[in-house]
Amino acid sequence: MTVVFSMFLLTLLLITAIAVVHAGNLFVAVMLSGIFSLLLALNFFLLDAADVALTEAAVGAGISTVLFLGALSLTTDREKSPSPHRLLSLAIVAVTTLAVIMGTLDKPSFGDPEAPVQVHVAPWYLETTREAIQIPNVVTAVLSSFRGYDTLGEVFVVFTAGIGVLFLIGRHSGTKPQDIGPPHGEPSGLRHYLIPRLIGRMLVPFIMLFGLYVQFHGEYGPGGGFQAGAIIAASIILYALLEGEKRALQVLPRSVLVGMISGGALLYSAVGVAGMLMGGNFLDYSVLLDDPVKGQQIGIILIEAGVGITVTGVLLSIFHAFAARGRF
Amino acid sequence: MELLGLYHYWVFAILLMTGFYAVVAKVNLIKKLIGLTLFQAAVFLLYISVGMVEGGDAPIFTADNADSLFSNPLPQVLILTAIVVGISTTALGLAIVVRINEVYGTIEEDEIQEIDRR
Amino acid sequence: MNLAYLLDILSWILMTAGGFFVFVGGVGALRMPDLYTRMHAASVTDTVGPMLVVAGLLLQSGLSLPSVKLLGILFFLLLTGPTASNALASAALLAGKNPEYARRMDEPADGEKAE
Amino acid sequence: MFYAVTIALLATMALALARAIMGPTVYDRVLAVNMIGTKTVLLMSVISFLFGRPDFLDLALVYALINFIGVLAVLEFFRVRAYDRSGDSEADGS
Repeated sequence: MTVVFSMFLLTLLLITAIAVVHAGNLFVAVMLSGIFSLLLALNFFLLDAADVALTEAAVGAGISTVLFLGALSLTTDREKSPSPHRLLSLAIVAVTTLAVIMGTLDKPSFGDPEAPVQVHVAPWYLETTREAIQIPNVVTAVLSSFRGYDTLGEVFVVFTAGIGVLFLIGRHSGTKPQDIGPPHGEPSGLRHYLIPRLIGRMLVPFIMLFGLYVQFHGEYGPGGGFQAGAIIAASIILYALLEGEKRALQVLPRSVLVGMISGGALLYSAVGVAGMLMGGNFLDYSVLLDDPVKGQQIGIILIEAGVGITVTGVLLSIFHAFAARGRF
Repeated sequence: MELLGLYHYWVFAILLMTGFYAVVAKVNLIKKLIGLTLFQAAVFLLYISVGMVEGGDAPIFTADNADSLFSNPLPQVLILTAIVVGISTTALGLAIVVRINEVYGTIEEDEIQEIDRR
Repeated sequence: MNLAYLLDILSWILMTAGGFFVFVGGVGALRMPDLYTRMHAASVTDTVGPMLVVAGLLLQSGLSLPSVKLLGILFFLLLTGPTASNALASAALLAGKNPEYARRMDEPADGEKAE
Repeated sequence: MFYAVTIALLATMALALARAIMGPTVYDRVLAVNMIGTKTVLLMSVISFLFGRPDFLDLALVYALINFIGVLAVLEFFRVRAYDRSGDSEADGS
C-alpha cells in the first residue's frame, strides 16, 4: 500500500514539475516549486530517508522560497521572450528521456534487497556503527565519521558558495548606503501587519529551540548539523522578515556571521588535526579520548557543531546579501 | 506489477529531462536556475530510490528493531549534504543573476547577447 | 470489550472524520467561485481537520513523548494556519481584489475580512 | 485504518495542486501552497504512525513551524512590489 502512496506522490511531483516549467510567470513558478519541495520531502519520507526529508523540509520550506523571492524582487517576475527553439529542444529532450528510460530497464527492481548497491558497503556501515560508534542514527555516523572527508569537502563547498555570494552582492557598489532601504522613511519588515507579526514573534524562539534540539539529538533521531543550521537560519530569517533586516543585523552582525562561516569550518578541520596530533589519522576520532567509542562520539558531536555553525552563517549571510540589495 | 517496479526510475528520468528542458529551452535566467533545481531534485530522488530496501526500516536503531532490515544509509548521507550544498550553489547562481540584471538591465539571455554584440 | 479496544474505535472515528473534513475542504477549495470563498473552504482543512486527525493520533500514542510532539504540531498548526490566511486575505484586499460575493452577505462578514 | 486518512489527505493534496496550477490569481496559488503545507504536516504525522516510528514526528513539527515563513515572505514580496509599481501590479499566471 505504501508503494501505491509513493507512486501517487511521484505522479503529483511530475505534474508539479511540468507546471513549474510551463508557468509563464516567475512568481508562479517559485510558488509551484515550493509545492514541489513539499512533495519531494514526502517522497523521501516514504522512501525511508527521514534525515533527507528533514533536510529538504528545513531548506525547502523557508529558505529557498525566501531566496528566490528575494532575487525576483531584485529583478523581475515576468518572463518575456518565448523560447526560440522550443520544438527542437522538445525533440531532443524526448529522445534523451527515452534513452534514460531504456537505461533504467536494466536496473534491478525497486527495493530489491539483493541489488548490488545494498550488498557492498551498507551492511558493513550498519554493523560497524553498532560496534565501534554506538549511536543509533547510522546516517549521522556515516556522515561524520566514516565519510568525514566527504563531509568536510561539502562544508567547504558551502563555505565557498557563501563567500562567493558575499563577493558578488555583499557590498553595494554603485548605490550609496542611504539609498538602500524602504522609500519615504517606511520602516522595513511587516510591522504594519499586527497579527502575523505577533504570531511570528511567538514562533521565533520555538524554531530556534527546535533547531538546537535537532542539532544535539542528531545522534539519536533524524537530525544533525546541516538540518539544524538551516532551521536556526530560518528562525532568524523569520525575525528579519517581521522586524526588518536591520534589526536582525543588530542581533547577529555581519562580522559575527563571517566569523561563524569560517569558525565552523575551522572547528571541523581542527578536530581532524587534533586527531593527527594525538597519533591517529586525519579525522580519526578514536584517539581523542582514552575510550575509542567515547572518542568517536565526542568527535561526531564536535564536527556536527562545526557543520551547524557554518551552515547557519552561510545561509544567513546569503539572506542578508539579498535583503540588503533591495527592500526585502 | 513487475514493470511497475521501475516506476520510480521512470519518474526520475522524466523529472530529470523536465529540468533539462527548462535549462536548454528557456531564455530567462531565473527559469533556468529553477530548471537546475528540478534537475538536482531528480538526482536526489534517484539516489534515495536506489538506497531503499523493500520492507526495510529507516537506518536509525531503536530498542525494538535490532534485527530488522535497514535501507541503505550511504545514499542518504550523500543526498543530505547535497541538498544544503544545492541551496548554497543556487543562491550563488541567483547572486550572479542579480548582478547581471544590475549591469545589463535584463535577465533574458537573448537580450543580454544582443547587448554584448553591440 | 476492554478500554483499549474502545479507545481504538474512538480514534478511528476521529481520524476518519478528520479525513472527511480535510477532503471536503479540498473540494471546496477547488470548486468555490472566487478567492475569498475558496479561502473560507480551505480554512476547514487548517483547523477542524488537524484537530480531529491529531486527536485520533493522540489516542493511538497514549502518554509518551510522541504525544507531546503531536500536541506541539497541533498547537503550531492552529497558530499559523489562521494567521497565514489572515495575511493572505489582507494582502489580496490591499492589492484591490474585492470579494465578489460579499454583497449577498451581511455587512459584518465583509468588515471581518478587511481586518 | 490509517490508510483511510492517508487516502483522504492525498486526494486533498491532488485537489489543492489542481487549484495551484489552475490559478487564476497568484493569491489562489499561495493559498494552495499553504493548504498543501498543512496536508504535508498531517500526512507525515499519520505516516510516521503507519510506519510505527513515532519518533519521526520531528519532520512534521519542522514543517508546522517553518511553513509560515514562506507565506510571510510572499506577503513581504507583495508589499515591496506595491511600492515599486504604484499602478495595478497584480501579476497573473497563465
